[in-house]
Amino acid sequence: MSEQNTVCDYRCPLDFFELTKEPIDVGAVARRVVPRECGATVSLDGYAREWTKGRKTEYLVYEAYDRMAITEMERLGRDAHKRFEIAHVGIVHRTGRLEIGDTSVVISVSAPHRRAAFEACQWLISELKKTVPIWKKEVFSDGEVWVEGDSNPDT
Amino acid sequence: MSEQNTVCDYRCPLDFFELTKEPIDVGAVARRVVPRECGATVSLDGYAREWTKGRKTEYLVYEAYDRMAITEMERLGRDAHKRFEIAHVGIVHRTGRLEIGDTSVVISVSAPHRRAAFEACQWLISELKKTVPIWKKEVFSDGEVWVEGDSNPDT
Amino acid sequence: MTSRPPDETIVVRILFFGGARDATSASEVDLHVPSTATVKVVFDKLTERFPDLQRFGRSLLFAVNREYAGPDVKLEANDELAIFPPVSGG
Amino acid sequence: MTSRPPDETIVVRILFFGGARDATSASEVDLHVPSTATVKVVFDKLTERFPDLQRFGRSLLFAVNREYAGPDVKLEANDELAIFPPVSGG
Repeated sequence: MSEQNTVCDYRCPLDFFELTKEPIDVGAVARRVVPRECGATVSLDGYAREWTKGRKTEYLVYEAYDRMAITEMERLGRDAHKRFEIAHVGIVHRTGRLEIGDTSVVISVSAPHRRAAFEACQWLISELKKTVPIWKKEVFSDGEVWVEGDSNPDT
Repeated sequence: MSEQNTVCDYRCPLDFFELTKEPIDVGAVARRVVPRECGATVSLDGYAREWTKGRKTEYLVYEAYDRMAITEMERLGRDAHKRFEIAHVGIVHRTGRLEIGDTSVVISVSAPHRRAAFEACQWLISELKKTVPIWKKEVFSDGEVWVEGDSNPDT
Repeated sequence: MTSRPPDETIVVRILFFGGARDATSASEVDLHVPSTATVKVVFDKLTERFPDLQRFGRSLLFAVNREYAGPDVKLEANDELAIFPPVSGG
Repeated sequence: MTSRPPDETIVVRILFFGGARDATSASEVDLHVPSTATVKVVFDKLTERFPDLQRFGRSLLFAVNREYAGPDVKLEANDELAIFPPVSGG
């Protein structure tokens, strides 16, 4: 198998797109996308932030439109394969209550050449935040608020 | 503590720069750079490639000029803090014999805003490959070869 | 496809998420609507039933059968129409 | 700083890495050199002792006391001079 064979321009069978209510292990996600032929995996580990605009968050709740979220993540994976010379993509997003510092999302992308992995990972998190139907609620000591994205994902 | 306080323009006390002869756990490295105030960590997981220019590698050996390698990684960390709005940097490079797929290097960068983390991580791996005194030997079934970098890191 | 008289009704399932669910205190509603109804027609009808939806102005998004859809998309029987604010995952 | 006669010698420690170590079959060498010696002077002397170093042409890099150094840098007693091919970590 040549190096080129590891770059798919369609959704690879090894890709995965998941929601989970359990803690996410960033290392486990990162290693699942490693093919023997590739050279680099780039991972984004997004996690619950304690301070937002000077206000202290107690914890967060993520809610997903589960089936559509998976469908949208799969679509993003397919698009990423078309746009970038990458090998595999894995996305795992957590839902439910998250404590400060808990990982909310991991996106891992492997590629023969690291530049494509960096670009695809950055593109994927940016698109995920615009189109994947998941909502975040920040809970403060004196109230709570649904965070609203400011992008219009009309397709 | 405000969000801004997490961005250091010098080497942060939580940064780490290490060589190890043991397997590297990318997730463990990634989670070590997570401060409570930050929002994203970007990690590069580099690993031993099986195929290079159509030739099958059996295993690899990494050799480091240990003390200078640490010094250079620390310098890169300081420079990264000057160039990018990042919180923490961690670099762990493995030495000795690595089997195919084994992680050779992990670079993790946390930042309040993910763009800076992506840019710093990409810059760090690129600089590491140019200036940190570590050498890779590829061992084939019928011989071995020291890989030579093609960049001139004269400072 | 046979043409249906305009007074025929179909049932569509409405799903609310995020702030829209809080505003309606409902996550799922089955609604009888004219067989010619578009997303906009259904949404206007829902706004009458759940006036709190008005506070989202024009920011709410729609998905029909788990695909983003504009207000002019026509609904079919048993379609799943999801209504939600701009997403904020990640 | 007192000036030293040109025939005075100092000892520097030479380290070889990667392919340069294979070429010399040595990882560490202590070398007596003139107290006025530069990196280039020492390297030329080493090339006489280890002719295989010639196969690297001008590609070898130098570090004095763990910092990259050019050929004109002057060596001091007990300096550590490392000689190696372009790095290939990562």
